[in-house]
Parts: sequence; structure tokens; C-alpha cells
Amino acid sequence: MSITVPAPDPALAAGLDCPLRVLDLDGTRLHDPLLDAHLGDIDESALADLYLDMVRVRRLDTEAFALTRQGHLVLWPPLLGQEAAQVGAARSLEQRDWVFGSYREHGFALLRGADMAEFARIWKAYAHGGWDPHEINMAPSQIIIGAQSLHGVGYAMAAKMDGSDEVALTAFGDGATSEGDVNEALVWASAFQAPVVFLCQNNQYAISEPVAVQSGGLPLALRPTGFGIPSMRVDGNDVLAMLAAGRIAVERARAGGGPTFIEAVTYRRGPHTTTDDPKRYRDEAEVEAWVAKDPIDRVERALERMGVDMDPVRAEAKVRADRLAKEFRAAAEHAEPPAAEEIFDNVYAQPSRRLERQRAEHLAFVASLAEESK
Amino acid sequence: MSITVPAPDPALAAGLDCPLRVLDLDGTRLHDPLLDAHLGDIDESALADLYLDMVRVRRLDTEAFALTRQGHLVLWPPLLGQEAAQVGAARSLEQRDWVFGSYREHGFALLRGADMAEFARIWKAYAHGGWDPHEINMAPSQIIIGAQSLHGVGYAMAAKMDGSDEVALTAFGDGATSEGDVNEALVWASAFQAPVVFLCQNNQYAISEPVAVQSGGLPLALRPTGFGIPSMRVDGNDVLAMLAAGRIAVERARAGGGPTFIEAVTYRRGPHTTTDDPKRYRDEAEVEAWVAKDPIDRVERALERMGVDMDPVRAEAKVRADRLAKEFRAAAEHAEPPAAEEIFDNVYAQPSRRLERQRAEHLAFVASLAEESK
Amino acid sequence: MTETLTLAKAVNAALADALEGDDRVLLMGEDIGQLGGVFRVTDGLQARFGAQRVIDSPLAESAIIGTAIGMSYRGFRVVTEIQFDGFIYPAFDQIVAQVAKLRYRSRGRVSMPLTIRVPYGGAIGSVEHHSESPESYFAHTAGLRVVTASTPQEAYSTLRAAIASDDPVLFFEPKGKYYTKGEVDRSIVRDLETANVVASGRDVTIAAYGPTVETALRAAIAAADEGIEVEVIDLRSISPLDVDTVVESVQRTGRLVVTHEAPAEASVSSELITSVVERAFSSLEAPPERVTGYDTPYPPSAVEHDYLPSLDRLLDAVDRTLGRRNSRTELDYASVMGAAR
Amino acid sequence: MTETLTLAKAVNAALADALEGDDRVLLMGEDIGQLGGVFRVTDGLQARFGAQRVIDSPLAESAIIGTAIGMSYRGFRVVTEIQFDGFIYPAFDQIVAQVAKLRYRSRGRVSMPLTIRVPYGGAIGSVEHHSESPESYFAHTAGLRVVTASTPQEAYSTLRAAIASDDPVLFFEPKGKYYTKGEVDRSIVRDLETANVVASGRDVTIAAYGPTVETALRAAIAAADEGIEVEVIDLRSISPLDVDTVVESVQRTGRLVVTHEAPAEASVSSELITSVVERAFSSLEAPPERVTGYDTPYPPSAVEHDYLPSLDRLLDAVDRTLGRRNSRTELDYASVMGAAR
Ligand SMILES: Cc1ncc(C[n+]2csc(CCOP(=O)(O)OP(=O)(O)O)c2C)c(N)n1
Ligand SMILES: Cc1ncc(C[n+]2csc(CCOP(=O)(O)OP(=O)(O)O)c2C)c(N)n1
Ligand SMILES: [Mg+2]
Ligand SMILES: [Mg+2]
Repeated sequence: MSITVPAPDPALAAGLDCPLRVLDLDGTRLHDPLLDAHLGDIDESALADLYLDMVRVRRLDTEAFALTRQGHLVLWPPLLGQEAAQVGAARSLEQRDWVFGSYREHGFALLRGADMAEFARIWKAYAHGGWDPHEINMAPSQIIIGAQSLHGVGYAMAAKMDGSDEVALTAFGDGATSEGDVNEALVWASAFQAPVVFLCQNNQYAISEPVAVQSGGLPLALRPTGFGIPSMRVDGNDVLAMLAAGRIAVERARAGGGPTFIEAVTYRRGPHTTTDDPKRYRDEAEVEAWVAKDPIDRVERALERMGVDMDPVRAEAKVRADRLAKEFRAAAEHAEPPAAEEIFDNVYAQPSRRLERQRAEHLAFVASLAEESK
Repeated sequence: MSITVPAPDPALAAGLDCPLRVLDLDGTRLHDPLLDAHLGDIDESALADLYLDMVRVRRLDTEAFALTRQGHLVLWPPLLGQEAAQVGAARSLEQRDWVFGSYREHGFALLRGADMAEFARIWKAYAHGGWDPHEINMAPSQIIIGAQSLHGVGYAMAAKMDGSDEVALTAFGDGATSEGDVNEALVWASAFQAPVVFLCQNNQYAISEPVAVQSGGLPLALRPTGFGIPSMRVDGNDVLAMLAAGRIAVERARAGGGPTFIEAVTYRRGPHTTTDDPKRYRDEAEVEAWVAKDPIDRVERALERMGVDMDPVRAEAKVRADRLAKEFRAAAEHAEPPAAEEIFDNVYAQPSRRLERQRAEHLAFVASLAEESK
Repeated sequence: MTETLTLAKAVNAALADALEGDDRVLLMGEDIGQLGGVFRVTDGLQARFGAQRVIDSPLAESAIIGTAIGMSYRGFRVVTEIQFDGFIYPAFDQIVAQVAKLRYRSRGRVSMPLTIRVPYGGAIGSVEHHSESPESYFAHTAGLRVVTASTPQEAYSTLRAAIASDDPVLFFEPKGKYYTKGEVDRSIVRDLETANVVASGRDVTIAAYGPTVETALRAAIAAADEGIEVEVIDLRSISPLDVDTVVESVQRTGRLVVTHEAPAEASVSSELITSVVERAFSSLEAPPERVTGYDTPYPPSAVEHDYLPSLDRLLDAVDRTLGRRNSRTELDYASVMGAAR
Repeated sequence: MTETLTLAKAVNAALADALEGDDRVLLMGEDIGQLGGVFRVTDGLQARFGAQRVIDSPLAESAIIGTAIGMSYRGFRVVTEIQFDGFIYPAFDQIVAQVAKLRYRSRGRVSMPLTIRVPYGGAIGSVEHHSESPESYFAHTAGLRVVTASTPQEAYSTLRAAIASDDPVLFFEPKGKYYTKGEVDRSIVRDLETANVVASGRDVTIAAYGPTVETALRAAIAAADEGIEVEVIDLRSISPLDVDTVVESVQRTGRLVVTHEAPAEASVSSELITSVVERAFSSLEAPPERVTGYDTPYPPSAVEHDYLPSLDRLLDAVDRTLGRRNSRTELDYASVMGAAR
């Protein structure tokens, strides 16, 4: 009757006490035996690339935020502060891998190549989906909390059935860990040893609720260990730590080692969305403390310490970020609204007579209005 | 940013390697420091009482099984082999505590005083519910796998809000651990430190699926540890170990210590229900191996070792089991079927006009049939 | 005494008065405490009644309902909030298989005096899953009462009735009307089954509920200009429906238009029309008409006004029932339905 | 070539042929592998196609559907089994908010060629949650196709069409008819939207589907004895409904009875009657009638035969549409409805 539990490999639940970190706030390169082994190729230029990525992601985010305030978008869930978590994890994947994320995964969308014109349409409420999932291997963004985690596991199971070494990453928030779906996803990933990476961006809040409401104060990275899923708690504002953790997880998945859970300990510095008022539930001081842990500043300092002349890097970053912002703003300002008739499209692959009747009735109604107002 | 994880107290995840046991197969009293501390009062007479309980539970089960085969009940989910798990846990509760169990919790129902005449009616498909929940502090049996776990947690939260030291126990199977609801129940129990006992009877199967399908082979008792819930893996065929584990959990809950999870490692020796054919998915040899671990035999041997003259105990057990069987058989054979009109009762507290119309129409219809056949 | 309140504030007042009046009343939901809800409907209640009675819950709808069931066993009357219409589905099993059935299953021994508040409906310009009208699913579920409100007064009084009821009640709050103001008299007591005739007329009956009542009233005014008298019924209770009141009206008008934002197929309007046809067939002078959301997922909100019932669509339907010229007068279905056959 | 099969075996044959014909077809569900399903519907398939293609899944319905969605992204056509009707609700969110909407949400870029098999219906003498008819919930959900079958042939051909379809399909299997035998010709191809006229008649139309088709046919035979010609339509597709076929029939008969086991309120019969009234009002000579489960939870099966549509209830409804003496002829509602008012 005795079952032997796998010996608790420290790599299987790393960082529970203190999140794994390899870049200190002042840019010092710290050493972590687990992570370092996966960062051998990261020289100045590779780190500068990550810096560029983060700057662009942030610029997209702040531009979109501004566009919302200016009335060009209807809503925006900002990721300000979470750039390292998304960029590090996104860069640990290959393009042939798939991503199943939430509504806040703008960093992933950008880095995987989402068309910005289409992307903007989501947040203008012109379209529910903003890119071709099969083109960038990323599912439409998900608003139902946690639902996508099962899709990611299913995709990973399917990749494994195909004998492919492709991997799925599913991203969700701290709040999502309370939903049945995310927990069922852990059950299935463990039972089928699916090649999936669970990325939990613990940004400390689910709208107004501090993470302790969900977890009673325990680290979220503890959770998967009970399902037999190895887990890492990582400083989510450290892009190198995130990249390394992502690589560990992705390599394990590719090699047939099954799922891994990464808790990225980070912070949502903005409101939940542009309609939220975070002053109702948190102090400015708390936000300030996290500004000091800014993920981009930290890399700048690291690059400086490495002797990189930051001026051209910053200049390059600015050029590219400006270009992106311009592209996105143009998209947001000039997007073509959908034709009302699109309401009736893509409900079924094979159109139904019922809906075609409704389409005809609607068009006739619209025509009659036009008639009247003549 | 550092969060300290509670030091892994061995009592908080006990028995993972080898289920906790204090009665060996041959009746030898083994010693376990954790459990022994909660068994001080168990003398021969107390153990004999547990024996009596188990014999009665088994007799109820086998009688019901036979009644089903004879066509007096429509279905029966047997608990044969799980008597110790249920009796031990049930006897760790006070009557003022509440139980939220599944369809297989006949042992709990009996020991909490369910009216056998009403109980039989469930399995004749005469009624969905078989006892007064408020009379025996036990919710109606639950068929939707895992749903009751949330009810148990909610009840426990409410007891805590009332400042009462009452406790809720929720019982479910190994298969249930895969359902979102059970995992959400763990989240909530942990977040609210609800005074709830999770009793998972791992009887090795969810219908035809061996438990490894759910867990990938890991002990189910590992699961709650990831939610920060202390857990014990117990030999579920050892009534004393189950009693002690139940007491530990109940005392912790009463004292404000929050939830505990108990995995009772046991075996369902019969079919899933009377309509199941276990030969399709398991060997007779496997069943035989578990017959050797019979929970009742073990206590008989222990009592003998303690020098108890078993003849009068067995005789008493037989008398009481026979009486119960007779009572249950009479109930099953002579139960009054429901009146068809009851279909319309108890849908709402405040009857609705719509349904009263339907009732009237139905009665008129029945009357018209009677008319015709005159 | 009356006061002028928005519908959101009327809900807040009903919750406050219920909490004040019965210490077994509890509120539970996501972000309802400290934040006061994403619409501020529960604003100030946690501060006033404490975090034990206004509970910020973890993010899990099945658990919100499931634990509220457990609390009901202990005699609490729990008012749960589902943050938006589109987020109720994870709780579906607990609602339809548990909440709805526990009285039946226990032969009357277990009461589920649970209230499930759900902001619903569209026209708020939001993103996916934030504008749905899922009430028909619950109308199809025996054992639940499903109600809504069209004004601050109705919101106040109906919610009080819902919380006081020993039946489980889904209370659908028309979120697009949260900021509509109206007079509220807290002493007005309402039941959970009676429709209100909110405008009288003898030509056509429009049955509406929640957010479409206002549109129906506007249609009545517009129709009056053309000499058509529209009777408007605010159904209030979506399930069970007050068919009697509608039948009585149709017996006078002979014409019926039913409107809601939810899709038409197998919906509340299908039910109401069928029920009226069953009971007032001979009174009907024209086929009843539906003006509802189309049978598609809720569209991007940029085009939601084409999807939702509008004043013009209602008037067009009124014209249809009266045999007046309307948008379908010359519609040749056969010629336009190439794609589907 | 035809063979005689039970409905259960016809389903098995359709699954086997689909697995054989397309290696992207997969089966997933609880107990479907080694056990062959609790009804033995998938008997032998795991042995034949392997545990990778006939997957015994963990016990979690939301995950069954949710992971199948993920597999669909990779081009698999997953046929999932929900063990019984009453166990589909935990998967409700994944079905209505994900499966149903992914094509719409992605503007046609994501296909969900998923089939969800659900044994449904009563009259099997079972315990709670094992005899329900939840199809109306899904009929109300845009983006899903909902179909059923009344014979082994229909089961075979419709399930093949469901699996081949790029739309997500709920395939409701009338479990009470699993052991009914019939001839099956595997070469017969069926679509997912057309109703079958299974008996012709000119006096009354009965529209039925799944388990009630047989009862309707028996009613037609019994009515014929009294000189009444009943036309029976097997709807096959529950959503979208083939209203055209029913309207065409009602234009001839002027009378309609709709029957299903599901409760009446906001159901498929409400929809069909409303749709027919909208399109064939002037042809109707009597109000359409419903013969359905009552608006209560499914009762204990000891009394299920009083709850379910029966031959006699159908004949009584036929009599009502014809204005013949029937059970309600002398029913005085006012006098019997004390309790509700
Ligand atoms: C099933 C469901 N319930 C509720 C909501 C409303 N809601 C939107 S975001 C959110 C909080 C999510 O928190 P978290 O998972 O931490 O992600 P974050 O927004 O912080 O990135 C809630 C409750 C939803 N979208 N889906
Ligand atoms: C939500 C739900 N899904 C499926 C079923 C069908 N079903 C009934 S019992 C059972 C297996 C349960 O296994 P377990 O939890 O181990 O309990 P046991 O029967 O072994 O006591 C299943 C799948 C159900 N009752 N409810
Ligand atoms: Mg968060
Ligand atoms: Mg089991």
C-alpha cells in the first residue's frame, strides 16, 4: 500500500521562501545555481534586446492607456510593472509554441507578432478577437478568468499526442488560481504529464482584492506542488530570472518532463483597467515601493554595470517604441468600425437558415430606416 | 517581498509515504505518536462499540445490495470494505456537527440516526432525499461529484461566523479530487480557515478508473498541502487510525485551527453500483488482496488479543445487525410509493400559479384516464 | 417618505436595509467590500456592517454559490453577487443542480433563501462577456425565481422581496440603468410574481422587463403620436411569468410584442408568446412579435445598438402587429437566403 | 448494405467509423475506455484504437471540454462524452462561453469541430440527475448545434455528420432507447438541420425529437383508429430548428402538438411554437399544444411516468387541438388554484 513520494528536489519548489532573482534592484548580477545554468548565452547584446522588448511593451501599454483616456479605446487593462514577467517568459518560447493568455497579455501579443491594427480593434470594442491565432500561435485573449488554462493543457496534450516537442504556455493572474478551471488544469497537466508551462503573474491584486484573499497569505507557487507539479517562485520584475525560469520550464516540457508552474511575483502599478480606481483599495506608498523595483530600470543599471554605453541603446529603444506607439495610435484612431451586418457572421461554419432570416430581417429594417429618414 | 512558508510540521502532511496505521492486519496494536495521543480513551468496550458499528454498517450494506438484486431497490452503491473509514470518521464527530457526503455515505447516515424507512426510499427511487437534514445534521446525499464539498466549507464558515465551535465534515471519493468544486473548496477553506474536515475516501476507483487516472500516481493527501491545508494519509481500513485522524482534524477545527484533509486509503470491494460490472476493469486477485485487509476482521483480532471473549460480542453484533437488516428490509419492501401529485410539491416555498395550473391539468388528466377506463 | 435615488443606489439601500433588519443576512462576492463593487453598488456596506457580513470572496463563482448553500443550511440568508452576467456560467451547476433543487430533493426540509444578484444587459459599450442577458437559462430551471427591475423603486422593493423570500431568487440588475434616477419609497412592498401595467392602451400590448421597459414606454409615446395606443407591461418576474396579466391585456388589445435583450431562441419571449397563445389564441388578431437580441453571441459593442432592441425596432414590430407598412412588408425571404441553402 | 443494430451499437459504429476514417478524431470522457462507458456505448473502441485515441479522462467535466478546446486548436476533432445529462453543468462555462463563441470571437479563424455526446432523457428508472433533458439550455446558446436521434439509423448518420461538422455539436443520445433495434445503412448521409416527416397525415402535426418520436408514432397509430390523421415530424435538429418543415406541415394540418421530455418553460417547444405562430399564424385552427415534462425538477423515477410525455397525454393534446372532448374540457382553473393565490 506504500507509495513513494518523489524526493523533494529543491528545483521542484524553488523560491518559496524568497523569490528567485538574478538581477538585483541596483542591477547587480546575483548568482543562482538553478537559473544561471540557463543564462549562459545572455551577453550584453542579448540583455539589451530584452531591454528593447520591455521598453516597447511599456510604450505600447502607456500609449494604449493614453488613447483610452482620450476616448479612442473603450477600455484598457494596463500591464505597467509586469513587463519583465511577460517579456522574460515570452522570450523563453519558440514561435512554434503556443500561448493561451488573459486580457492583460499585451506583452506576449506584441512579441509574438500580433498585428497592431487588429489588436487595437479589441479595445475599441470593434472586435472580440484581435489577431489570427494560427498566425502567431496565440489564442484570442481570454476574459473569463482561468478558462484558458484548460485550453493550454489541452493544446499541450495534443502536441504530445502528435509526438511534437512543441510546448504550450498558459498565463493567468493570482486571482485566477482560485477558479476551478485552473485547478482542473493542474490535475490534468499532472495526470497526462502535459508539456505545458503555467505562468501565474501574481501582480498582488485581483481587481481590488489583495492576493491574500485568494491564498490566505501562502505563496501561490506552493499550490502546484500538491498536484505534483514542479514550481518556481520568481522575482517577476527580473527579466533574466523570468527568462531562465521560462527556459527551465520549456526545456522540461520539450524533453517530456511534463508541466511546470511559475509564479512571477510582480505588481500591477496601474489600475485594474481604465475604469478602475485603485485609490479605493491601496496606498500610493505601496505603489511607490514597487516603482523602486522597476523591471526596466533594473536592466538599464545592469547594462551600465556591464559597461554598455546606454545612450545608443536608449536612443534605439526610443525610436522603436515611438514607431510602435505611432503605429498603434494610428490603428486606434483610424480603425474601420465593423459593419453592423458582421453581427451575423461567423456564428456557424455552415450558416443556419434561422440566422440568415434574421440577417435578412435586420437588413430590411435598416433599409426601412434609411427610407424613412430620406 | 519574502514570505515565510510554515515549517513543514510532520503532523501537517503525515503518512504520505506509508498510510498511518495503529491496528495491524493481525490485530496487533501498533504505535503512532501522532494518533496514539488521541486514542487514550479507547478501551476494550469502546473498541467493541466500533466493532458493533462496523458490523451494523456492513449488514445494512449487504442487505441493501441483496434487496437490489431481488428487485426491491432500483440501485445501490455498496460501501463494502469502507466500513472503517466511515465509522472511524463518523465517530470522531459530535451529533451537533454536520456531515456533507456523497451517495456512498450509508455508514454516516446510519450512525447519525437516519430513519431507515426514509432512507430506503431514496434507493427505491421513491424520493430524492431520505432523511431530515436538520434532524440528523447531515445534508441530503449528493450525486453530483464534489458539489457537497463547497456546502461543507460554507457551513463551516457560517459556524465560525456564529462563534460556534461546531464543525463540518465533507466526504467524497478519490475521483472527486479532480473536480473544480473540490479544489475551490480547498481554496476557500484555506482562505477562511474554515472549521471543516475533508474526508477523501480513496477506494482506488472512480467507477472503472483507477485512482492513478486522477492523480498520476501521487498520493491524494499531497494535494491539500499545496493549499496550505494540513493533511493525513491514513489506512482507511483501520478504524482506530480513522477515529484518531478524525479527532485530530475535528479538534483542530473546533480550536480555530482551520481545515484538515484526511485521505482514507481503502478499497471498494463491490461494484461501483449494482449496475456495474467490475470484472471489466479489475482482477479478482486485487479484490482478494483487500479482503485480507478487512476492517472488521482486524478489529475482531485486536479484541481477541486484548483478551475479550468475542462470543458474546459477536452474538450482540448479530442481534443488532439482524434487527437493522429486518427493519431496513421491511422498509424497502413495504415503503409507500409517492403519490404522483408530489411531483408538484416543494418546488417553491411560495407556490407559483404556473405550477398550480400544471398540477390542476395533471390531476384532470389523471381523472380523465380513470373515467375512460371505467 | 420618498427619496430620489439612482437604480444603483436603490439596490444599495435595499441591501443596507436588509442587512440592518436581519442579522442573518450576509453579502458575498468579488470586490464587493473594500471597493464597493465594480459599479459601487455595495459602496459603504462593508464599512458599515463589517467584513464578516460583507465578504470579499476569492475569485470562484462556483464556490460563491456553493458556500452560500452551506451557509443557508445554517440559516443565513446570503445575498451573493456575480460581478457580470457573463461570469455566472462557472456557477451554473451549483445554481441549477443544487440551489434550484434542494427544497425539492429534501421534500421541503431544506430552504435556500439565497439571492443571487447579477448585473446584466448591454448598451454600456463594454468588452466581451460584460453585456449578456443569461436570464432565459434560469427561467428554464424549475425551482428558481428570476426577477428584474426597471426603476429604482422596483429595484428597491423587488430586491427586498427577493431577500425576504424563502425561495432562491436570481435578481437581474439592468446595469445600463444603474444611473437612472427615480423616486423611491422604502415602504412599498412588492411580491415576486406580479407584473405591472405601466402604460394603458387598447391597440397593442408590449411586454418588457428590465432595461427594455423604458424603450417600450418610449414606443408607447411615439405610437401615441400616430394615434396608436400601446399598453406596456413591465413583467418584473421573468420566471414564473405573470401570464394572467398579459393574457388579460391581450384579450383587450389582440396584439402582443415581447421584447428583451437576450437572444430569441428558446427564451423568455418564446415562453411568454407560447403561454399567451395557449390561453388567448382566439383573442389574437395578429401573430405576436418578438424584438430581442439576435441569435448570435453578443457582438462587439461598437455594433451593439444594431443588436439590441431599439425604439425603432419596437415601433416596426407594433406596425407589424397592426398590419401597417413595416420593414418586412416587401421582404422576400426566399431571395435573400442563398447562403443557408 | 444494412445491418440490425441497437441505437447504442449504432453510436458505437459511428464512433468506430469516424476513428477509422480520420486519425484526427479522438474520444475523451470518463470511463469510456477500459469499461466501454457506463452504457457500453464505446465498448471495444479503446482496445481497437488505443488509449491515446480513446482517452479515459479524470473526473472533471469542465476540463473534458476545456482540454478538448485546446486540442481543437491543434486540429483534432474531439468527441467528448458527458456521462449523463445531469453532469453537464460543471462544463457549462466552457461550452457556452468558449466552445460556442470561439468562431465568432476569432472572426472565423478558430474552428471548434467538437462533438459533445450526452446520453439524456428519462424513463430508465434511475436515481436523481440521471434522467434529465438539458437541451433547451444549449438551444438558447448561439454558436452551438444541438441534435438528437430517434432511431439507430439516425443515430449513426447524425453522429457521423456531427463529427464531420466544423461547428461544435451537442449530440443528445436518448438513453432510454439505447437498446431499441433498427436497420442501419452506414452509407446514408444526413445533415444537421433538416427534420424528417416520419408519418404523414392531414389533421394534426406532432413535432417530436429523440425519445418522444416513438410515442408520437404510437399516437398517430392510435389516432388513426379514431379516424384522425396525425403527421409526425422528427425534428432531429433541436437548434437550429427546421421551422420550414413544421410550418409546411401546419399549413396543411392547421394544428400542432410539440412534445419533449424537458420542462416546458423557456424551452425548445416554446421556441418551436412561437416560431410557427410567427410564420403560420393564419393557418392555425387551434392553439398549439405542448406535451412536455412539467416545470419541476425531474421527479423520483417511481413517478416519472406521470411526469413524462405519454401516449395518453399526446392523444389528449391531439383532442384539444381538434376541439374534441379532453381532460381539460371541464377544468375550472379558478376553483383549483387556491394555493397559488
Ligand atoms: C469568471 C470570471 N469572474 C469574474 C471576472 C471579473 N474579473 C475580471 S478581472 C478580475 C480579476 C482577475 O485577477 P487576476 O487573476 O489576479 O488577474 P489580473 O487582472 O490581476 O491580471 C475579475 C474578478 C471575470 N472576468 N471572469
Ligand atoms: C459531476 C459528475 N460527473 C460524473 C458523475 C458520474 N459518476 C458517478 S460516481 C462516479 C465516480 C466517482 O468516483 P469517486 O469520487 O472515487 O467516488 P466513489 O464512487 O468511488 O465513492 C462518476 C464518474 C457524477 N455523478 N457527477
Ligand atoms: Mg492579479
Ligand atoms: Mg472512488
